[in-house]
Amino acid sequence: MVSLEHFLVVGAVLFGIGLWIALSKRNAVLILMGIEIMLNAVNLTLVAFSRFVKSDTPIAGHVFVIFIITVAAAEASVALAMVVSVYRNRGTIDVDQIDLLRF
Amino acid sequence: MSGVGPVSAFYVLAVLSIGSALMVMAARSIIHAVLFLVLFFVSLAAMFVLLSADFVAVAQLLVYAGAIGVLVVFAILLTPSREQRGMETKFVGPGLLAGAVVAGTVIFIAFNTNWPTASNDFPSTVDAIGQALLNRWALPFEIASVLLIAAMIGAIVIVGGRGVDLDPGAAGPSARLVRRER
Amino acid sequence: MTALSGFLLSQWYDLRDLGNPVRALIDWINGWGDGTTFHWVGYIVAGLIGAAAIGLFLGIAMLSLIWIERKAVSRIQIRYGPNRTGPFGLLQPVADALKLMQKEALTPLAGDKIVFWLAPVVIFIPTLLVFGVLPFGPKMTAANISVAVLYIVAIGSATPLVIFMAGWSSNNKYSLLGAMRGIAMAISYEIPMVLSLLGVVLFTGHMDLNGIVQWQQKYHVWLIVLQPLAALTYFISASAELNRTPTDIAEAESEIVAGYHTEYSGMKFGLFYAVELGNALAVSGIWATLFFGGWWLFGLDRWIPAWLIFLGKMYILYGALIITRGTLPRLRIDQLLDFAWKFLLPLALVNVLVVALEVTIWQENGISAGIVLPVFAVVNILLSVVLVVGYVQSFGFARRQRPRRARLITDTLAAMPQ
Amino acid sequence: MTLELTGERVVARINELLPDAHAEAVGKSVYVPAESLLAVCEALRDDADLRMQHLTSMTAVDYVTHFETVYHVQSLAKNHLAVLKCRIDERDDPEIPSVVSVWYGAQLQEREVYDLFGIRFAGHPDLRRIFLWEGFAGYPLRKDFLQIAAGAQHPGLPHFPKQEQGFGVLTGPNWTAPPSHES
Amino acid sequence: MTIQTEPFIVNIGPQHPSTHGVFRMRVVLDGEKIIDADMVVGYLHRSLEKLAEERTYTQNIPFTDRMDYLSAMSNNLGYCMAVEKLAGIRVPERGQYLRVIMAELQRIANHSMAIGTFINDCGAWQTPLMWMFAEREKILDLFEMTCGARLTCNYMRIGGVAFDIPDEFLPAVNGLLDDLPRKIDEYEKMLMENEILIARARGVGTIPRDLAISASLTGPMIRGCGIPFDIRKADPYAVYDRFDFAIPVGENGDSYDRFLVRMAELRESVKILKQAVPALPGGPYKVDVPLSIRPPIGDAYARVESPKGELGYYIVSDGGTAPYRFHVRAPSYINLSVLREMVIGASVADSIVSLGSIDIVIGEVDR
Repeated sequence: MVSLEHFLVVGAVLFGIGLWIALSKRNAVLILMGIEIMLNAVNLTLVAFSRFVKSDTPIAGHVFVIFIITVAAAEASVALAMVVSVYRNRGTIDVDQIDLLRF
Repeated sequence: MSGVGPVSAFYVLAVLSIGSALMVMAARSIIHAVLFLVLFFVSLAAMFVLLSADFVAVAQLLVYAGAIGVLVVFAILLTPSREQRGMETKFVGPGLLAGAVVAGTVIFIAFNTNWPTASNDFPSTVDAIGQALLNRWALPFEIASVLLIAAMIGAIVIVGGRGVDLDPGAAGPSARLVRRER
Repeated sequence: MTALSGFLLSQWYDLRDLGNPVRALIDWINGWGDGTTFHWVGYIVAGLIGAAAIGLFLGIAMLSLIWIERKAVSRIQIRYGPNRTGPFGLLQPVADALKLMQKEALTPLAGDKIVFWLAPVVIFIPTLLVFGVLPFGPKMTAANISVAVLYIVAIGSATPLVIFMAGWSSNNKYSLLGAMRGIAMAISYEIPMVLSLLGVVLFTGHMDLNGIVQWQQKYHVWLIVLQPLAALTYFISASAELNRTPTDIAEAESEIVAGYHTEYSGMKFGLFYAVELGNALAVSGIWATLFFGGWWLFGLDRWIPAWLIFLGKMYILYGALIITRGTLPRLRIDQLLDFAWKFLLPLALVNVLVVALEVTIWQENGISAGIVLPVFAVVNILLSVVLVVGYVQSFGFARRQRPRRARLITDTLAAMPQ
Repeated sequence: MTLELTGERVVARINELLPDAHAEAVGKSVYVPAESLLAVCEALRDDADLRMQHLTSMTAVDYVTHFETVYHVQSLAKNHLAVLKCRIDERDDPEIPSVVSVWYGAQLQEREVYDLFGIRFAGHPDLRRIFLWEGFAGYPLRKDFLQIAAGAQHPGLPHFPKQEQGFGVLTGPNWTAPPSHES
Repeated sequence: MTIQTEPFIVNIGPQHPSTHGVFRMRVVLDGEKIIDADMVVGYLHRSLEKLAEERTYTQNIPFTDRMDYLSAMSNNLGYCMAVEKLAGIRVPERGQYLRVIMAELQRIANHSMAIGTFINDCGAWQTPLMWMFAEREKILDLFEMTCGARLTCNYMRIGGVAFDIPDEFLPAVNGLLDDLPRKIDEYEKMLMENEILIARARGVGTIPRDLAISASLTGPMIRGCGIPFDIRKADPYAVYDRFDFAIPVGENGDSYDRFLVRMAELRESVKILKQAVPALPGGPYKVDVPLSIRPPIGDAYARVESPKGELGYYIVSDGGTAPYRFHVRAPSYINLSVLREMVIGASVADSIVSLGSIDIVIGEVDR
């Protein structure tokens, strides 16, 4: 029997992995991939809620996921555009070397 | 959710998605990382099908596996290849710890709250989503479309270095492309 | 006649629905033991039978397509085509397959071996998945999911990535160039394709293919009559996604040797070649279902089995793809992208706009279909003719570039430049 | 009919245009000294009367004692053809000014002559061997190259010259670059 | 700061489907655009000019077939005329007429091959090529009928032609000449108004007029730029001055104009053949010349309008049985001198189309 908790566990683990990747990678594109994984984990939990939790408009979960997908798409394109222009100006996308704001 | 099919499918997909997410972390070359990311997106789409959210599953497949996968590939090709070894920063340990802590708290909360569960299974979500999007959530729908336009134009402006435009001389499909030197 | 049809249409031998024997088999399996313990066996067997049916159909269809394609293209080129192997060259596909199997499949040394080996396998998956959704008969659809049309587009959007895998891992300049071209073109042709399908879905109100076919059956009309613009846009953008000749720049033989599958040899190349045929068959299948009434043929499907009608339409429309392949030269990459963004996209947008307008008129004041459909048909056809001709005139070739014949000079000395 | 100009008519015209270029006529061809070759060609091309705008063919002949480069020049407008020749007495390092600046078409033909005769052309934009590979020693069309007629009747040539080793059997892939480890 | 993407050097190399043989172009790419191109030839270099110095004048005739193997008749004609000019031999009427008929048939066969491969480079799946091969086969059958070989005919001799035409030659030629115009109309209907072909070829590989003259281009290359230079009109050899025909000329010297010129030349050759075949006189077809002829000391330059351009033979004789110097002015080789101007700045696809429009044959380029 698969219930809500199973999906929440999978979502949480995925979110953890996404966070781990985002924090530990040096290449900006890989950080972005980590963020995408985290967003997807959130999508999974939302759909699980809309499937298992009692509410008068269960479809809300789906609509919310649709909005997250559009935002994630927009965010990915802008983020990658920034990565490319950072590379164009700094010559590198190694996150450690892009530290202009650091004191 | 009961029955032998969905249960076995859930476990297979759970292992697949978590495994591919881990492989994105552990992949040697960044191209392998992207391919595992796409595998992750596809396994998540399958998970949505399991939760009988068919429109969301197909949308995820279309947007994530199709568009964002290729977008990341292009980003990798435009950025230098010598850094594609994907070296880690010094936050690998602390990163793992932070991830574990967050996951742990969520799992703790998941098991300790009694969710008012009710198995609402939709035969087909498409028209329900359609109705919802255009009635209750019409405003966020419009804002999302404006956001998409803004993101698209923003991306083009940021990256649009040597744009190409049409040589005014020749009309028609055979117009010569003149690379604009910015 | 009635005796014969009575015999034919009786429950057990109803040839029109191949599902009967399968249904009987699964019921028998589920009946094992005490009736419920072995349901999971039935579940798995049903899944396997569906998959095996599609796999087998696709395998045989590809073999037949290899022969049909080679014979048809050779007819266009006024030559015989394969006629050595077996009667009328019928064993040529088998010969091709055997030749490819026994050829050595090389792997480039510096390439990405795993990804190189994976690409031909993964490229086969989208083709099979699309066939799972196509309605071969009223009850003969492997998976009649409610978002079938969007599902087809989603599966189509996965192929550029596999092309990239093939191009990147063979570590060859030509294939990287071919892969980049393939991706750029596949993405820019995806949007007109989605919009043209949107037009159809908007009009029929169904997103699942069987629903669309039943809609056409209910209103006794083929959708191509009502949606000529959508049909045209879909055909062009789908054949662009497939890398067929007017747009086969991803593997342009004359420019970049063989594009993304330059380094592939042996059965790996065979898979790429077979997938191209499979995709083409899938596209003609979708085209037949959406615009030519799938398995329904104005009532004729009471006698002829529905899946036979659908197969017939699929192969006839595949002929259209063969004709474009046999006759048209290849466009350049920037002309292709111009064509997608400046011709197909506006056309598809206008089509969606017009269809939305028509549907609101029809639904709001509830006019009966008998009157409104012919009117819409005429309006749509006129609109599409005007739009296409108008575009060609304005964006087509300026008069001065219209080619004139070479100028003939008899007195050459006088016409020489000083 | 294309009028094949006689040597005297061309020389007469040259002397009018460039008095100090002492070209001399021999039958239908005009012998021009190497120093004034460029000036003569330029003059012939731009002269309104002869209008030699099209260099049809450019080649060289090895007369054992000396080389001769032959230029067939024609005028499309006037429909006549002239032959310019230039003697080079230098045998081991022949050098002659290149006419690429006058006629762009000479570019490939001069590279071919350099490749097969070894005559270097001063002022040629990109003088490299075109048919043979850089490591090939000797110039095939010279009369003293592998004189087959002297008795060696077998058609196939087992021996190809290699850079330093003079005659030697060239085997396998390393026949282009001279093996660095030996020298 | 501009990102320095390292140049992407691609070998459009010896083994390539559309380089008409072992021709290699080393190309430096910036994305799709070609920044620099360098032509590497010599893969088929047999040094015929050196071999010819060891053989008698008659033994050299088969060499000329192997140079431009798609138009062997014109090659033979050029060489034989050079030796006849050197030795002062007059060819009888019938020999002259047969030479003209064979040369024009060869031009039709060559142009159908050239147009077919050009459109093949534009990407059409061999359909036009196969259509035109149907005609080419008929012509090759005619050659096989007279001189036994389809491609390397070795048909002409010093002082005339090798064999007289068999009896079934004339009906076959007349049959061919009747249905050729209809076939050419069919090609034009198929190819002329094709939007994609115009889009691919118009404005591609354009050569300015003065560069064409200065780069000593000849044949369809120079006629495509609007200069009607054709040796059959400028310096009529054999009996060309007895026929009236026109020289097709293009406007702006791009690949499409060269294609138009070649199509029109098909028609002109048919017009010549229609006048030449009925006027074929009787009498000897060959003056008997000693096999090891010894022409007087001196040099001679004779030239012929081969389908690729002006094919010239410069022969120096030292009175011996073998030519002292045998130089061939190869039109394909010299037409390549504008390749860099056509290719640099164009995309990869355009460079293949402009290379196809030059119509080179590697046997002639490398000799």
